[in-house]
Amino acid sequence: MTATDTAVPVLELRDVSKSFGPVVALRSGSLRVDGGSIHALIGENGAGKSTLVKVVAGVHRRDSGVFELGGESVDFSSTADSKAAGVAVIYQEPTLFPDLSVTENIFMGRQPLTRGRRIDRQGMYDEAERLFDRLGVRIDPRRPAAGLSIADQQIIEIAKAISLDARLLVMDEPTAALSGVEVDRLFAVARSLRDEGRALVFISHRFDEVFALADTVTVMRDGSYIDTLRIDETSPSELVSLMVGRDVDELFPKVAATIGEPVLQVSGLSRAGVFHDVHLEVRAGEIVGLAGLVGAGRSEVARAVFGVDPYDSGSVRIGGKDVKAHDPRAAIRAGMAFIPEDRRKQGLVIDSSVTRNVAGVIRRSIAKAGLLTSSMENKAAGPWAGRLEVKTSALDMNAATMSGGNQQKVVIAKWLATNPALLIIDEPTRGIDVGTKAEVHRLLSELAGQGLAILMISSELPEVLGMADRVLVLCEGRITAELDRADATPEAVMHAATHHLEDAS
Amino acid sequence: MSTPTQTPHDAHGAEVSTGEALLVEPSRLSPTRRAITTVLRSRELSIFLVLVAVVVLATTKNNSFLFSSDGWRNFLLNPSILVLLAVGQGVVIITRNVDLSVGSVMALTAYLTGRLFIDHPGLPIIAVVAACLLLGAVLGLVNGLLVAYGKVPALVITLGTLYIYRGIMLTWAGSDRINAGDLPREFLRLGTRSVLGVPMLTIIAVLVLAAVGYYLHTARGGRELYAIGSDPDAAVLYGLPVRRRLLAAFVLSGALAGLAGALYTARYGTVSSSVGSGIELQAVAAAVIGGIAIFGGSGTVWGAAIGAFLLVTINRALPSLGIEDFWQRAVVGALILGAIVLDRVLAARQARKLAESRDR
Amino acid sequence: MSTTTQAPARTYSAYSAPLWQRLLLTRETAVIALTAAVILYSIANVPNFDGPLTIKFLLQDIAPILLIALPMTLVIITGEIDLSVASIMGLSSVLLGVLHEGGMSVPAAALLALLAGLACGALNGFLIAYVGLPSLAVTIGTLALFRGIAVGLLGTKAITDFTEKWADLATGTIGETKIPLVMIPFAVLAIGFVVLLHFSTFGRGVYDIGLNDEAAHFTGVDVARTKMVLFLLSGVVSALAGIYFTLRFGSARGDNATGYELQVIAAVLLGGVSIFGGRGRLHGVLAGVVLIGVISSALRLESVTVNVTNIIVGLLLVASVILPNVLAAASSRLPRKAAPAAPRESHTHENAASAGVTTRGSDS
Amino acid sequence: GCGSDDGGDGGSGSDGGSSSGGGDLSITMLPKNLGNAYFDTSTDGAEKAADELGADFEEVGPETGSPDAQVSYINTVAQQGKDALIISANDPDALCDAIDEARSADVKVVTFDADTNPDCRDLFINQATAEGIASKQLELIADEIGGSGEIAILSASANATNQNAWIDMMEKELADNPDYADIKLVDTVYGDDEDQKSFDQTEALLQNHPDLKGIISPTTVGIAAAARYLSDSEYKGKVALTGLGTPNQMREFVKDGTVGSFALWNPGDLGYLATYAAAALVDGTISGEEGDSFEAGELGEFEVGADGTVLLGEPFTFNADNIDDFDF
Ligand SMILES: Nc1ncnc2c1ncn2[C@@H]1O[C@H](COP(=O)(O)OP(=O)(O)OP(=O)(O)O)[C@@H](O)[C@H]1O
Ligand SMILES: Nc1ncnc2c1ncn2[C@@H]1O[C@H](COP(=O)(O)OP(=O)(O)OP(=O)(O)O)[C@@H](O)[C@H]1O
Ligand SMILES: [Mg+2]
Ligand SMILES: [Mg+2]
Repeated sequence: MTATDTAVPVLELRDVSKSFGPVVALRSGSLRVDGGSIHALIGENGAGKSTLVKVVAGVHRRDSGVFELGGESVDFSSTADSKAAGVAVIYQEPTLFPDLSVTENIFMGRQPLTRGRRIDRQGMYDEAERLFDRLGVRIDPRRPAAGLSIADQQIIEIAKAISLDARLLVMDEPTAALSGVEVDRLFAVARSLRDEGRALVFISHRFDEVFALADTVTVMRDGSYIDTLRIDETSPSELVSLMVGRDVDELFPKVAATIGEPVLQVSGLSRAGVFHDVHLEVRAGEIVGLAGLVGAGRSEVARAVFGVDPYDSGSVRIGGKDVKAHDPRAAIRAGMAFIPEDRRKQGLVIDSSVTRNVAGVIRRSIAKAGLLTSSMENKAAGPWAGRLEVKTSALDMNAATMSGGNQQKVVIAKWLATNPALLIIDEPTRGIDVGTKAEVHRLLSELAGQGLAILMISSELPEVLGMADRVLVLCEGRITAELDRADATPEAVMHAATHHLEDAS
Repeated sequence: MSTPTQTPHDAHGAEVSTGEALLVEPSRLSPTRRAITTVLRSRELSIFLVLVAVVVLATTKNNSFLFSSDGWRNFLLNPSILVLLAVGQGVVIITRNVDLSVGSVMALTAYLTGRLFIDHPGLPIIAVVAACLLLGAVLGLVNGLLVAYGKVPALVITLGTLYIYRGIMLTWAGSDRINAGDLPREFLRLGTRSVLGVPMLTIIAVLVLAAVGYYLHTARGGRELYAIGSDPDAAVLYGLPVRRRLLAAFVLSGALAGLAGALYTARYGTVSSSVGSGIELQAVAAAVIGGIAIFGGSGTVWGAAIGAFLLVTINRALPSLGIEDFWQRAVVGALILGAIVLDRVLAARQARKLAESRDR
Repeated sequence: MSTTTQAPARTYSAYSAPLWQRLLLTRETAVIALTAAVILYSIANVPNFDGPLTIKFLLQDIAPILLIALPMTLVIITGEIDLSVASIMGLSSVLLGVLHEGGMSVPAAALLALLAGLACGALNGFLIAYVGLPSLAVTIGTLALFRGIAVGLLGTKAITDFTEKWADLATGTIGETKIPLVMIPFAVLAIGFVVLLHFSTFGRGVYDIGLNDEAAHFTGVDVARTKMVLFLLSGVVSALAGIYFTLRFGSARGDNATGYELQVIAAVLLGGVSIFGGRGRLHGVLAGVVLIGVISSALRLESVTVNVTNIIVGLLLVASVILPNVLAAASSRLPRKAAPAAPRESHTHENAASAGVTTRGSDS
Repeated sequence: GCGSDDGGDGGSGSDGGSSSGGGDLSITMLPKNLGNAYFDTSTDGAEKAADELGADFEEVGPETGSPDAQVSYINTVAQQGKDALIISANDPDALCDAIDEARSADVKVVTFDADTNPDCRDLFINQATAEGIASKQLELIADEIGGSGEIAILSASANATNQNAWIDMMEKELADNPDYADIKLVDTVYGDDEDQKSFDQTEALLQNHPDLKGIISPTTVGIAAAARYLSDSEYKGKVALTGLGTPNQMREFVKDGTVGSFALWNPGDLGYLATYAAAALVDGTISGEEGDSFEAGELGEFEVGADGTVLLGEPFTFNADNIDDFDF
């Protein structure tokens, strides 16, 4: 906060607070963003970043505090107001209209018009193609948004926000679902917007991105403003200690475990259009990393193995016994646990209590003759929630009101309660802050040490390399490399993840 | 995937984007070919063909089904009222709501029509119709306000107002009823008159249909209705005027039900306590058969209108086809099920195509 | 920075609101209280309401709705809906009549009618659970289809010659009391459904599906089978209600029980079940059914026309879903300490509330 | 003295008779459904009689004519302990249990317009004999179509007791009476006493039977709907229509020539007579036995016939010459 103290900032928030009923989401949030700069906002899960963003966007109304845009005090009551004032926002969760075309999604409510206030469809499609060109992606502007992967959805969101031509662009974890290539393109666009003099706010849990992109960074903790620093005057470890309020010892606390018998054996697994002839094996005590670009089909393989999705051919065996296809219950009975990538939609019954969620899978075993009472569930769930230090004020609190990191802990607790032999975990730390991230990693490591077989899917290369005993790389639905921990370099993994086409032909 | 960002893309030019594998490429069809395939694949066309088949079958069995002045007139005239309701219902369903109160609104305005003519004999027809439109719009507004501001699903609200509005109509009417004799001749003629062989009611219904269909396709407001139905939460986050649009949709549905009430009186001349009871489900059925997804976001009012035609025409055709008219409802039910199963089959085929296109 | 640094003993009791509070401040309690109030008021003010016949007629009238409301509650909690129940009643009624007329004994005909109900439920369930079609659309279709078959089989005739013995069973009472016999099977079913919904793993699955069916699927709940079972139950219980209806009125007709689906749904929603799924309890629903029954009975005794009853039921339905939202909105505008007045917010209680967002006790 | 000793109810029946002799007379009228012009007229007549008798009178009823809806009202009357119930039954059998229950609560039950099984009510007030009605309508239609050609019937619902009885009679007479040898009944359809359905059924009839010469609609809703249809179709004047209707509904169509003539009794008189009969039952003047007789105000004296039936009289023919003399 030195160089541009004199100029009027594009966005200024001071001591903004916001509560939801009893939950204080934001105590005193402050943020000052100048034109022509990219401002990173970081903080632990639940620090209140998204809430702050939503106040700026007009989704929530602040309870108190100062909110100025271009020096003028504003008070948005809807997102339409903020849009009109030149604020574009990419929310943490994509918000698309699945039935409408990609183009309509981008231009909804402000479509170009021709004579008689009719929508100019052709003009709209042309404009969309120009946007996609700028982002370097190829998407049919006429295809419906339904069926797009999370990454594609995020790209549409970005196109939407850019096309708004706003003076302030706020991006809440836009890169969480993106691969390196797409992140790079996004950053190129972001820099060009900055150079046009616009102000950008960028939220991410990945420090390398923060340091690669941002000019200044604001740290939040527990709903409060902590500090604002110029990026070239700080270091990751300083930011971490500001965020957490203490030092984080080690991000990848990998401990050596004795590797035992094979637990999971997948052979020849195929599903038309998604993955082909996948072989893999995970042994007791081993962490196998499944790497690849977004859209490579890693999640699909995991889902098929667990039985959530069907597969066309191949077999899945646990401890030498075949597991029935397309039947999650059979998979659970065989000793599998599966933590999916989208925790709000797949991992949790989000509107249910922590207790019900944690006891969700084990309820069949805690029930007596199929009968079950709440107190039986509470007794079973309490210790697990406690063990993972789920930060909730009450076990009967709604999971929906918890921050991402805490939600992830609830999901992990729910699966550990089943006492599994194999844990499949898809993006274990997506959207999770450093502090919690280290905890999750320590936990995984510890579990492997206790003899659990773990199949870990991650888009974060450091995570894969830091945690896995063995790395499998998937490219366009085929396994293109199997690398031991010693051989697994970033270059080797990236090569396998991208060079399938040339190798094959 | 953060640190080592060497882009495969830089080396090989734009073609090898990572998106290649996962995105469906921009289509290379010419605009005309695209338009033709769109029409050919459309749900409206398939349902229209079913309608044609029904008419052809019935006419071969019994010439006068279509080729008598009454047959032709009834073919156009009978569905008109349901078309109006289906158009209104269609718009509401597109926003992921439903309006079950239309039958009751229709009953109220049908009675209002009679009442006005009896109590104010000199009143011009246009004023009475306007009054019906207005009353319908107000009743629709009540639905809309409750749905938009009460944050309660429309199914519940309009189920409640279905009871309330009909209760009001019956209480208001007491044991009175409207007979043809109470109504002015020109008004009754409106219900049966034809212009160039096309009944007035049909002309009115088609005009309404054209206006609404055009608006939905080409106006921002129309597209926003689709967006709201496609994902209401996203629409709020997006900053669309969700409440205003919902109100408009319910007001439209109410107003069209109001108009339908007035036209009902013109056509049938009598207003009894059971006017329009159960017609709400027919209107929903017409919309669903016509390809409007029950969870909003897709479909057109053209489809809904053709659906209404099909429903009514099938009813009329069954006796000609030698099926006892007791079985009409069963046929209608089978038709609804057939329509939604067909939708699912087509959607599954489309999904398979997308998967195959990724396999290339 | 943080204000609360607690190192709590992590036992359940430290987290949970007191049991009485969670039980009392609910939507169900409100419906039950309202029902009790209306009954007391009617006894005091409506002539003949305290007469000996009231309870019998009341229970006889609401018996079919009580019956169907049981499976309907579960169906709606999974986020689906079954509009075809009344048509299944009509179809089972016609089958009972036609088969009986064809020389079959009443129990045998009733058994076949129940099987037909099961088949109807299976069609609904198959299309909804396994083909994945929206239940609103499917059951609008089967509403027409089943009713159409019923009317098609019997036209608009009626079959009325049922053996006295069976008709008496439908209208009889338990011993000297004024409780109709039909309440016995109802009570058995009601207990069964309460256990199924509230005290079984199946019931937990039902709630999970209603709140988030994808997550439920990922957790090993067999979503399709659960829905299938519910629609089967709905079909067979509707058929049972249809048989009762037929024997009570001694008349099998294609148009029996027309429009009952809306009455059942109105009662279920009035009882506090969310149409979005995931919320609602059976005792609230049963109170909802009784409430509507008592109101219509009292108003009939006052010779108020059925129109007014309909208006009141409609208003109740609308008010019952609007009011909680209005109260919640109003209380959120008040200073926060006064908040948990609205029934919806009863989950979070004051002590838990003040903790707010806590930090890990790491620095302690 | 009340010498009631009709079988089933035995003792309790006679107890009731003596106790209700003194107090106020309370009567409930339950038509098939409300909002039906025909029943409104009969209720007016009943109300007039109740006034003359100084009785408490009340009309209740369901929206739509179904037996289960009527049962609730019969139950209510039993709960209220009214003295008498006058009812037009939607189903001959389905109501009997409820009526039995009411009768065991000392309610006298008089049916009018549409009867139940004779053993479950006390008295039936018959508007006209079935033979009379049937032959009257045949006579009218034969007249209009010149004694030969195809005719069809548009009835109420398929299990409407009285309509079915008339239709049976008509079929029999068509077969037996040589005067009608050239008339062929080609179809019977049901409009369920709903306007729109009857209207649409008329259309279907005309379409499916191109040679149709005449339609008989023995129900007031049906005939009005059919007349509305004919009056602006190509069939006006070509297809004859007759049946049972009320003058107010039919006036316009008689005047414009769609309908030549139609028949009906006076429903007001029907309600009036039913009320007097109910009063006579309550005060014990009659017990419903064949041969009992009672005074019915301005209509004079009536005698109970076989099966506990009281006959109002012969149906009356309305045509262009006399229709303006009536207002109901
Ligand atoms: N609608 C809501 N109702 C109740 N509590 C909420 C709501 N939204 C957020 N919260 C709470 O407010 C706090 C801040 O949440 P927020 O989403 O702003 O965190 P965040 O910093 O974006 O976290 P993350 O990095 O996990 O996205 C959390 O404790 C969360 O549980
Ligand atoms: N919702 C969807 N509908 C249709 N196809 C999808 C959908 N989601 C993903 N796909 C397709 O499935 C394949 C694999 O998708 P996905 O993005 O989940 O892979 P992934 O390797 O798990 O990536 P990540 O987990 O990093 O997002 C891709 O070809 C993608 O286009
Ligand atoms: Mg966030
Ligand atoms: Mg994935």
